[in-house]
Amino acid sequence: MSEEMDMDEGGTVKKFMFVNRKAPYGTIYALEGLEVVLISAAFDQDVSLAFLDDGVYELVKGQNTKAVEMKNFSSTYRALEGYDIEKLYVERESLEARGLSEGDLLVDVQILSAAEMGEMMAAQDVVISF
Amino acid sequence: MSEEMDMDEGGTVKKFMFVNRKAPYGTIYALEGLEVVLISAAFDQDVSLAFLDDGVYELVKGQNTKAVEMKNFSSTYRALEGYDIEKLYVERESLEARGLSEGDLLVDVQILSAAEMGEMMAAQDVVISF
Amino acid sequence: MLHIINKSPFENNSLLSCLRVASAAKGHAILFIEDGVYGVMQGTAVEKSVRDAMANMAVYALNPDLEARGVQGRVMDGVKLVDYDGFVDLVAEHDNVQSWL
Amino acid sequence: MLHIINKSPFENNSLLSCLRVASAAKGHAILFIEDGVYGVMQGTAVEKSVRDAMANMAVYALNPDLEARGVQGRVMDGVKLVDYDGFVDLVAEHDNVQSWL
Amino acid sequence: MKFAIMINEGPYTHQATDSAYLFARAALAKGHEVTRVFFYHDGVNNATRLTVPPADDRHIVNRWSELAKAHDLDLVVCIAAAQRRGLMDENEAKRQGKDANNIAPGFRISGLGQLVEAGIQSDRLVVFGD
Amino acid sequence: MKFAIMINEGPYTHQATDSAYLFARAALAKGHEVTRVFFYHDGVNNATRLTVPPADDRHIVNRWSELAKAHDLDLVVCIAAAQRRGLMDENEAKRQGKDANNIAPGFRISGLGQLVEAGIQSDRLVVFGD
Repeated sequence: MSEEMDMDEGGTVKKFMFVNRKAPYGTIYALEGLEVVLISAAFDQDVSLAFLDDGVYELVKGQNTKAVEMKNFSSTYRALEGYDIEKLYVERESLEARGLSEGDLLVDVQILSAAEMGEMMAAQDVVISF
Repeated sequence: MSEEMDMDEGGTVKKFMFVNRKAPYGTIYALEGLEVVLISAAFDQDVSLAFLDDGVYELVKGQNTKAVEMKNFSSTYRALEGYDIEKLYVERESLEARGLSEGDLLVDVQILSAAEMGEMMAAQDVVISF
Repeated sequence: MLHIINKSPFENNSLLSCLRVASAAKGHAILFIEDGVYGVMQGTAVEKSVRDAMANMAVYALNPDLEARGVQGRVMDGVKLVDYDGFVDLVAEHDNVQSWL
Repeated sequence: MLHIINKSPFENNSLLSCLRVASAAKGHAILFIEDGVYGVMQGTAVEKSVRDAMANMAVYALNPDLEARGVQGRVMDGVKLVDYDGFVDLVAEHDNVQSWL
Repeated sequence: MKFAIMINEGPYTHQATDSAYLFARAALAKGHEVTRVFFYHDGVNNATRLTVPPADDRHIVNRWSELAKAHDLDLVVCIAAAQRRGLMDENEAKRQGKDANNIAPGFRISGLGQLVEAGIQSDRLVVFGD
Repeated sequence: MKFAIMINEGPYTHQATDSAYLFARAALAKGHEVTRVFFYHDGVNNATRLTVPPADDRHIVNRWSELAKAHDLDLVVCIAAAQRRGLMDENEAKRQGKDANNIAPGFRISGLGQLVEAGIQSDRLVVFGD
């Protein structure tokens, strides 16, 4: 049912931010959120992803879902670059509270302070959270 | 479809505790939890209810759901006595963190400390949470 | 920017995360709805955090949700109450909206 | 009594509530499953609370959930890892079970 | 002004769909346009015609259908989320070889692109979820 | 030992039903008895035969049906919770005047008393939810 719309919106380019604040696997929000992100790539908008709170766990290396018998979708974050989705922002305070650092993450990200994250959000046209 | 079971279980009486930790209206857990409690009254078991964390909000007086167009089920807590469900335990720490006191509640309850609540839980045969 | 908080701050971290991110700068507002409205009550463990944030942020709460929960008489000073009409106006007046789910 | 925690302690208050209620007395154990397993990682903001509770409580975590989340190498000392078989055994060994939903 | 609405939770379980409905109704009454309501995650469960809520409670699904009819609203149910959860229209049931379908009047099933499109074409996108 | 299981969340959305399934399978493999699996709240959504999950993912509903068949499990769906959410079997559809039904093989619809009964008749009741 991939009746995608006409991609030409008269050249409108909006700033879309997808806000990820939930851990993977415990609930489906991270997985289904990623599905929206991938679709958004087809619309030639200015797309960014924010990871804060438990959303930073989505990016942790070494996920292995064999024993829980669920689909491991963590490699999809690595594929985002191929869709020209390269603005991945991670909040520093969220990493620190969880004992994580940039080296624990499976993709290159830009680390922002809480205040910088707030400015980034305020500069968006559309903020979608899951 | 009220094919209720045979109520006579050879005289088995178990201690059932229903644990309420969620606020009313934002989610349905409090309302559907109460429906289980009412049914349990038919089984002649030793039933008690624990209210802690946001579950204490279920018992706050003066709920008026007219403008949200939802069903106000708070009066059902008052009806529990008629079902011989009289053991209602509320944790003191949960009330205090929310700026509430016993006088704000719409039914008579027994106030327990956190440690007393823990002992009460440990003494149960079946603990059902929502 | 309008931030919408719909979860109790005693159960969930979304209010404190929102304040951490948004309260440092001017221009952010918060609207409390659904179970989020417990965050604007007087005398609670989170009252000080919300009061501090009010130095920079406008704070609103959805009155129908306060009434449903029986807490409309316990709202902190300085919190502006709105109904669904006012909710619509707040969304229209701010350039963008974020729900802290 | 076995307490089951299935929510991240950074998002939700259920772990701290469980510890408040259950950690004062002997005889309580905790099993961390699903997103709850983030509660047994080293170096986090909740590590001290969990470590303090371990004075009185046995602490277990479901290894399949740790592995799914890539955090099985970061578990605090003293936490015992179990698989689903071990989960079943824990339920059988304790007189009753409470899930902190 | 043009509003788009995203709903992430199912009926009765979470207040999200109630809040979204009352918001949409108020926006329409004030003369705003609601360009699309997009149902995602468990939000797709709002689109089943098989609910039978208690007689003294609101009928969430019918309420959406009626609002859609009165205001020619576009109620879009995400196909991928719907497939995971067992929501389908007649065409989709045929395609999948299923013997039943359950979509209520006024809802249509389509792709995730419809959400991104709604974000582009509306002045504001408001997310209601958990 | 006799275990009863309660499941409060729907398939894919929350890990609760995955955990419950893997727990039940492990208990059966160890020679324990699973006296009943009771689906409540959004858990009733596990009982629809209309799901079509992605081909590379687990099929949660079928997995329950198959486990029930292999071990003669009693999978009970709460009637009140099912009515609110649009789950019904053929009899219930007739009674309610609905033109479709959606219950999967191996599940049966019954009253809340079945949960209390399961608590009385089993040695342990384990709740999986959100």
